[in-house]
Parts: sequence; C-alpha cells; structure tokens
Amino acid sequence: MTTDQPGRPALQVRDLSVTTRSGTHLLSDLTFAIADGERVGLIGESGSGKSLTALAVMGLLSESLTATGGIRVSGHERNLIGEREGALSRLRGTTMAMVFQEPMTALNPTMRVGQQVAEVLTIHRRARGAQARERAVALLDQVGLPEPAETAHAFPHQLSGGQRQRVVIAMALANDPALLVCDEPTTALDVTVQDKVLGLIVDGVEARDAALLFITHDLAVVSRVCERVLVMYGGRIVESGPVGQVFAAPRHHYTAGLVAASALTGPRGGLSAIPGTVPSAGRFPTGCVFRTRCAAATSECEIQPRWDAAGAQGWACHHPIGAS
Amino acid sequence: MGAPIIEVDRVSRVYHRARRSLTRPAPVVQALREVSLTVEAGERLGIVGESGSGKSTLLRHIAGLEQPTSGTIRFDGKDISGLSGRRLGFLRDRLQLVFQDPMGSLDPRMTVAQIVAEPLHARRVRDAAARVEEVLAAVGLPAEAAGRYPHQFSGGQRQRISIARALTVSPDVLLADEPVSALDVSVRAQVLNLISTLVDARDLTLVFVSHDLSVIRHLCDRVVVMRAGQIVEDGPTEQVWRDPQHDYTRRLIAAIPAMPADTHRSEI
Amino acid sequence: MLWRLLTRTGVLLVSLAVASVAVFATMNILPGDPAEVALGVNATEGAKAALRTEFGLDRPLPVQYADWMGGMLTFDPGISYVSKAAIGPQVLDRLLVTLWLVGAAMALAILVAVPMGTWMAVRHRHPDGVALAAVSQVGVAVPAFLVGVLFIAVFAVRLRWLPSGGWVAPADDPVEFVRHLVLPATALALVQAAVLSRYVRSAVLDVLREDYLRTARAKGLTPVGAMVRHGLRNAAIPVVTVLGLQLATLLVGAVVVEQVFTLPGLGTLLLGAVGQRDLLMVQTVVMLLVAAVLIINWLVDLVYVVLDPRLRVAR
Amino acid sequence: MTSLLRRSGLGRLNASLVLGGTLVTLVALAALVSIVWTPYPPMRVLSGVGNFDPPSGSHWFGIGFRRDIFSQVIAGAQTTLLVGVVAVGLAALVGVPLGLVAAMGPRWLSELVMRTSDLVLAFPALLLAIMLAAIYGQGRVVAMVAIGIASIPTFARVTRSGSLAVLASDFVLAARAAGRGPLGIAVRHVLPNIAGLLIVQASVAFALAILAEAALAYLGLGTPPDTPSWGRMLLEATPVLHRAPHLAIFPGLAIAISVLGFNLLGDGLRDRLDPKLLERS
Repeated sequence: MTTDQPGRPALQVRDLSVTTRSGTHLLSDLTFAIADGERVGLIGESGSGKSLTALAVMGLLSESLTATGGIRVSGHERNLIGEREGALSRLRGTTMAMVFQEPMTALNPTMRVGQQVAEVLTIHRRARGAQARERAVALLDQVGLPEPAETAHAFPHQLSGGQRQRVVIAMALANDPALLVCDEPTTALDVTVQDKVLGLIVDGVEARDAALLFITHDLAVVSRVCERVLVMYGGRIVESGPVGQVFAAPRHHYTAGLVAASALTGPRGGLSAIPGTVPSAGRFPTGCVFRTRCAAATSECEIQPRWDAAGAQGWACHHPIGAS
Repeated sequence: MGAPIIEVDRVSRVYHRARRSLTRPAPVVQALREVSLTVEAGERLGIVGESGSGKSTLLRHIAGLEQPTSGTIRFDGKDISGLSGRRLGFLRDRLQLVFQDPMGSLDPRMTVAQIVAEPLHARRVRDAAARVEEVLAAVGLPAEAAGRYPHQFSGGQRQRISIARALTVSPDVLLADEPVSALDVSVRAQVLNLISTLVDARDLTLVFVSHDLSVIRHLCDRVVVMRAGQIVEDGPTEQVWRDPQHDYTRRLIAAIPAMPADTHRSEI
Repeated sequence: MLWRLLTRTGVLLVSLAVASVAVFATMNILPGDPAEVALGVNATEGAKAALRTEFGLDRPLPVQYADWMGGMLTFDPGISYVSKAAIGPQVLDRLLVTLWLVGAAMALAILVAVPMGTWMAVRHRHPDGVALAAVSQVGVAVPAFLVGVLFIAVFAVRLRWLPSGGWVAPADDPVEFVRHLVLPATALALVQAAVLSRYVRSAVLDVLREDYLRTARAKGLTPVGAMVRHGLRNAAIPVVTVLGLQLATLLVGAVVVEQVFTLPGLGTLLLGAVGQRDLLMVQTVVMLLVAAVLIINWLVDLVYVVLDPRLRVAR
Repeated sequence: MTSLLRRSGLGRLNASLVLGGTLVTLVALAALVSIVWTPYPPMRVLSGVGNFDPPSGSHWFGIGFRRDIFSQVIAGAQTTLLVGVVAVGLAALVGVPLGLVAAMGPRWLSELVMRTSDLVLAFPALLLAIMLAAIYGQGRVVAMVAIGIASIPTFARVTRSGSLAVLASDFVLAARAAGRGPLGIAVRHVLPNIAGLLIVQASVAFALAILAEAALAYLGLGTPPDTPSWGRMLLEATPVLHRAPHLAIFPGLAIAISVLGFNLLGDGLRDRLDPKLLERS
C-alpha cells in the first residue's frame, strides 16, 4: 500500500488523531481513503469533529492542536503530518483545495474577486499577469457567474451568498486539484441556491476526475452528492459504506437514529428522536462514544468496539443492528 | 377550527436605508408587499420562504413587535397595527413567540426561572414560582433547571426553556420563528415532537416559520409560500407539496434534496 | 463616494463652527469679565474700562465673535491683551515648530508600532510575542514628559550627546535642527508607539481570526504571505481610525513635551499665555489645535473610503 | 513564567488580572495608609537633613528639598485616586445615560448625542484644563472637571455600541414579546449585559485620568503646591535631575505602576467578563 503505484488513492488517512494541549482527544484513530474521482461524504452533528478532519487534511489545524497518524495525498511522497509549512503551502491550492462553510466571510473584502481567483494561479506560477486575469474570468464563467468579466471587477460585498460561494469554488478548482474538500459548503445558502451549487461541485470534480471529501450534517445532501459516506460521532468514524446501503440498512445505532430523525415522516408528536444531546468536546464516554445515548448499550460497550465489515459497509458496534 | 383569530389585511412594510449616493435617492427595501392572510383559531399554519422573503418580518408584525407601513393587522377582531407597546398587553397575554437562536434569545445574565417568569413579571405578577415549575415540567425540564443559567444547557434544552417562557401566560397562539433551524438533527425531532404535543394538549393556534418545507409539511396543516415580500401560494400542506401551483413553489420543492428513506418522491 | 465626501465635509464645517462658538463662549462668558482676568482682581475700574475699550470687549458678544472668527480665517485673530502684539505672526512661527515635532513623532511611532504590533499579534502564543506585549503595556503607562525628563538626564546631561532643549530652524542649520529634534520627537513617539502597537496588535489578531485568511492559506499562501497579501490592508482599516484619534493625543502630548524641552512651539506659547492670563491668545491657540484635530478626523474618514471598498458604492 | 503565560488564553488573562489587581490594591493601600499615617508630614521641611539626601534607612526614598519623598509619594496616591474617582465618576454618570439614550432614543436624538460626543473628543482633557486654568487659575477641581468632561464621549460611545449589540439580540425581542417596556428592557437586560464592558472602560479611563492629572500637575496647572502630587514632584525634580535622580525616579515609578495597574486590570477584566458579548459589540 505504501508504494507509489498508479492505483494509489487520492487521499489516504491512517490512524489520524487530534488532541488539545490539555490532552483532550478531539479526533481518534480515523482511517479512510478516497480514490480518484470518488465522492465521499462525512456526516455528523456539531461537535462530531468533521470540520476538524477537513482542517487536519489540509494541514490548517490551529497551532494549539496536535495531530498524529498519517495523511497522504497522491503526488506527494511524504506524510503530510509533520511536513514543513513550505511543502504544505505548495500542495494547497494545487493538489488539494478547500471550500468553506461561510461564503460571506471566506473572501477578502478589500480585494476584487477576479484578483482573488487569479491569485491562486499566480501563487503557484501557473499563470502570470494578464494571462492569469483572463484565466480567472474563464473560471468565473465556468462556475456560472453572469457577466464574468464584470463580476471579476466586483468586490465580495457586491455579490450574493450563492455568487460568493461560486467564486470560492472557482478558486478551489482553478488548478485542477486531485482532492477537493468541502466543509458544509451550502449550509448558509437557500435551498434553491444550494441545489445549483451542489450541482456545480459534482460537475467540477467529475470533470477533473478529482476525489471529493464532502462534509455536511444533512443526510439528504450527502445522498444527492456522494457515493460513499463516513458517519462520525464523538471524533470517531462509527460507520461507513455506500450511501444507499448505509442509509437503507444502517448497522450502527447512531446512524439508524440519525436516519430516522432526519426523515420527518412519523406521526405528529411521534417522530423518532435520539434521546439526550451531543456532549461537548472531551465529554464523550470512553469505550463506544455513543453508548450514553444508545438504547442497545450494555456493559460490553464500555470497551472500544472493533471495526467490523461486511462487503463495502463497515461499523464499530458491539451490538450492530440486524446481527442477532 | 373556527373564527379567524389573526387577520392580516394588505400589509406593506418599507425599510429605508442610509443614503449612499449623490445622484440616487436613499435605497428602500420592500420587506412586505400587500400581504393578506387569515389564520383561524386552532389552525397549524406554516410560512415557508427563503432568506429575504419577508417571512420573519411578517411574523414580527403579527406579534406586534413591528408596525406596518400600510395595511392593518387584527387579533381576535381588534386592530393591533397602530398600537404602541404599552397598549398591546392583551396581545401579550394571548400570543407568544419562540425564536430561532436558542442562545441569543435567552438573556445570559438571567436564571432560567427569571427568563421563564419574565412574561408574568412584565405583567407585575409577583409570585410566579409555582407557574415556572409547572411549565418547566411541561417542556420536560427538571425543576432544578430553574436556578441555572442558559449557558449551562445544550441547544435543544435552551429551546425548551424558550418554549416554556412562551407558555407561562397560557397563550392561545404560539408563533415560532425557525425554532429548530439551529439544532442538530438528532435533537430537532425532540423539539418538533414537543411543539406538536403542546399545541395539541393546549389547543394552541400555531404559526410556524421555516425555510424548510419538509419540517412544515410534518407539522402544519396549511402552508403559505413567501417570496420577495409576497405570498405566492397558500393551501393545505399536502396539496401544495404534491401539486404546487406557483412556479416558484415548484422550483422550491424540486430543489429539496431527497432523503434516502423518503419514499414519497418516488411515488410521484 | 461623492455623497460621502459631501456629507463628511458638511459635518466638518458644522463641527468647526460649533467648536469655535464653544471655545469663544468658554473664554468670554465663563470668566464674567475678561478684563478682570487679564489685569487681576486688584485692577482699578478705570484700567479695566480702558482695556475693554482698547480691545473692543465692550461690544456685544456676537460682534466680538464675528470679529475673532473673521480674523482667524485671515490669519489675523487680533492683538494680545498682554503683549499688545499681533497674535497671527506669533502663532504661525510657533505652529511650524509644533508641526515638525508632531510629524516626526507620528512618523517614528508608526514606523515602530506597525511591525511591533504585527509581531505581537502573530506571535501572541509565543514567549517573544508575550514579552513584547508586556513591554508595550509598560510603555503605555509611562507619561511622555517623564520619558523626556529621563532623556534629558541621560543623553543631554550625563552623556552630552544631544542638546537638552531649544530649537534651530531647518533653514538655519539642518544638522543642528535634527540634533534638537531627536530627543523631543523620540520622547513623544515612544509612548505613542506603545499605544499604537497595542491597537495594531488587536487589529491583526482580529484579522488572523478571519475566514478569508484561512481561505488564503488554503490557496497555498504561507502564513506570512497570507498576512502580507490579505491581512495587513484589512487590519489597517481600524488602525487608521485610531491614528486620527491618536493625533489628537499627540498634539496634546506635544504641548507638554515642548515644555520639557523648552521648544518655542504652540504648547509653550499656550502655557505662557495661560500664565499671563492672555485670554485671546489662549482662545486662538486652543481653537487652532481643535481645528487641527477635526480636520485630521475628516481626512481619516476619507482615507477610510480608499481602504474599504464596502464604503465606496452600494449595489 | 513563560510556560504559564504560553498556555494561551487562560494563563495570560489571569496574569493580567492578578498583576493589575495587585498593583491597584497597592496604590489604594498607599492612599489609605497615608490618610492616617506617613513617616513624616509629607510637605513639611525637615531639619537635620540635606537638601537632596539619597535613600537611606530613615528616609526610604531619600530627601528632596529637605522633605521626605516616601511620605510625599504615598500621600500623592490620595490625589491620584481622588482625581481618578471623581473624573471617571463624572464621565460615567453623564456618559452612560447619554449612551443609553443614543442607543434607545429616536434617531435624531441619537445623532445629536453622537455628533456632540465627536466634537467633545476634539477637546482632549489637557486642552480643556488649560482653558479652564486660564480663567480660574490652577486647581484640583479644574483638573478633575476637565478630565471628567473629556472622558464623557468614550463612556457614551462604549455604552451606545454595547447597548446596540444587546438591543439587537433575540432576547430583547423576546422581552418585548413578553411585554416589557423600554425602561424595563434598559434596566433588566441592557445594563446587566453591558456592566462588564463599563467596568473595563472605567478601568481604562482611570489609567488615562492618572496620566492626564500627572501631566497637568507637571505643567503647574493641576494640584496646588501645598498638596503632595506625583506630577508636581516631577516638575520640581527636573532642574536638579543631574544631581538627585531619586527625586524623579520614585514619583515616576508611582505613576507608571498605577497606570499599568489599571490598564492590566482592564485587560484582565475584558477577557474575564463575558467575552462573547464583548465580541459581538
């Protein structure tokens, strides 16, 4: 697996853990891979650690956090954890790119958007001067912004949220990355705008045969965008597998609860809900992270469950659904 | 069902922005344009729309928190659109609100007991302790929650506090402005269940604002769709969901990503 | 853009007018009898009456105000009650000295504060950043005149490197001009730099937390590159506001520092006038300083528009 | 020390708070003690001492113009604190209600208050004091009033921006929906939520007042010669600095320590008192 063969996945994460200075585990032993052209969703509620995973992959964790384990991207020999800042900077924006949640604040308010797009080309010496500006306009056109040449001269505050997110996507796709990381890219947008932006992302990665790591709390959005899904809770991946399979026949009780709670199809006043609330970071129980809210939990769950798999679907549960 | 309890009659609201150009006049924002709407007692009405559609603005007008530029709003036959805060006492007794942001809508410097009792204190009712305990129990919070502060609770629990506050005066009408939008999926269902149960048990009229049509479809019998300050569609929720008449409603429904377990869409 | 320029200029003109009325009223109504203030309580009624007639203090106040204001606008605000000399030329001479002092101090303060504040912010979790922040905190606590006094003791009296005070005009002898300017300007600048660096620090810290800086990193800029290309300009916006307000404190600081170094600037003129109860002189110099502050704030407001495109035009 | 400081947020803010609190307490103690006891009467010319004796066992900070410097320094704390308390009190008493009115009142009133405060900002404390001193002569009252008036605008601005942030919150909307009137909202919601902000502002304003008072005294416009004052001690020390530096060092240190104390206290409190609301404003 460690040899650099053509079949090597675009992103490979192995035993990734992130801890604070006081020793609190925010992420524990994440292992997953995304192949070229594959679209993988990472779902979980607030505090599950999904945004932190994205930042760890990009090497953008805050200084006060420590990451251990392995993160490898195609086209770069070494582990990204422990890699020098200079080398990471060269990878960001080229091999791997990211789209953030808040389009309103993700762009520099004092710089014209065309310039901001062109910059991602000039930093990596893909184009210069007038050529970069032309490419930027072309990219703005590609993401469906009307009158791209004029829009390039606009400042961010002159654009709507949806338009700004298109600019961010144009920047992310500018250098044809092998891996695109999206952190809740449509959460701040209206439904009708969300639909178009999601289409843009899917088309963008498909055209480039890029790998996609798509983070969201919305199960319906994952089904719309992704082929495979990773379910996170309490800083751990508790289940993974093809989207249809995982949502239709979840094995982990958390996934099942999430699917049921998202459906909104029960009788009024009788929606199925997961009891209790998501603990704050560092307050998750030892052993199975979900056991304090799980109806099926037993004393066995105080021990960290093993990762089980059947076909493409995997889970970490002592009492998986449909096992007995 | 029965008599109309809220009547909104051709209400418009214009906001003036600060002038920014020599040549152009100060920009105005038409937040509501000639909106008319009637809510009957005991009804569960949903208002759906995207950001800037005017749905929250409409709700605040109904609650007497803002005054329309033109048009009238009647509550139980009484015109409230010209009344100042002081003369809206009768409305406060009968209509209460739940807000979107479960943290922002609770004063961080007040205990839960003070927050929940505020509608009574504002009425100069002195002894509210028994009532506070009663409504906290009704929303599923333990009695000892009364002495604690909002930041000691999770998002879902805070929304329960917010609902408890709305119930202290035993209102007839409950207005809810995106009460579950800021909540996690697993908690959202708990709060929706609570609202639904309380509305049934206390014979409340519910006006529920949301950007999420599927939440309204679950909770409400009737829905109005708003866009750019206007109501573009009004009808029974299931009928609107299955057979939208307005072009915008159609686009709105088409844009909602389908849940994997959502069997409904595949029926169409 | 033009609209903003017009409204701000309108505000400036109204402010200047109101400020001049306030200054005039304070100096002419509060004392009861300006002549008595000028001549002392023991002055004879005849002497006071003579002074009133000589300087037109017996005229109605609005007339006196109009006379003074008209004079201000033509650089001839009147005759001093005490020295009986024209105020205009004296003030202009002194103004130049103060401008040199304040200008040099401001430039020096900015030169020190911007890199220092940025360093403090970027390294705020590291010992060097914390130490620098502590130094600036101490710097804020030391009054400029104390620094001046210490400078004189060390550099002028003990080491004899630089003169302890006085003034040489740049046209007379450029070298001596600089030698005389160094100590007072540095004394004034150091405290200012400490204050300013703390504002720069907090502005840069705010920018560091901004999403767009993370976007810049995700594009492939190094932390330093992201700060230089995207951070500094945005951090400059709040700092420029503070600069305007700081200039006001700098002008006042100059009044004190001129006293320490016996520089013939507006400050020493003003304090001398206070000592001699020369009300018209006090009134004129105060108005000049206030006008300077108001005009600087007006300029800052315009610079703002250049820095922040959000203020330029609405779409 | 550095390892403690380095542990980011918490370590640093506690250090500020603790150090600032200690320094301020020290100054307050000096002022209190000096009311009932000083080693020597601060302003009395002593016999049996030289003009500028350096610090010694019997005169801890030395002698200046045949007076005991230690006694003058601790008695000078009284002046400093008195001027600070009166000036900040005046500024808060006028500025806070004005800020509230500007936040909650009609737009024209708000504009009037803010424009006026902009204008007053153009009159720094020292300039006001100079104007008043030209008319009334030097004195502590002139200094206190001038510094107080000059600090009103900042209190008004801080109050207004803090109040606006609170008023924009959903909990104020909820309070209105619950039937609270404007006065109830101001008392029950706005003031408790901006109290922290105002305490921080008071602390910072106090530091500025100390600096302004010292400058005025140094210019001979503040405290009269018969009252102990740090600024005036510096003024008197200046001509003899090369012979007797201790005359300037101790009052200089006293000024720096008290300003540093109040600034650190303000910083520490800022981080301590509800950082969320401060961020919003």
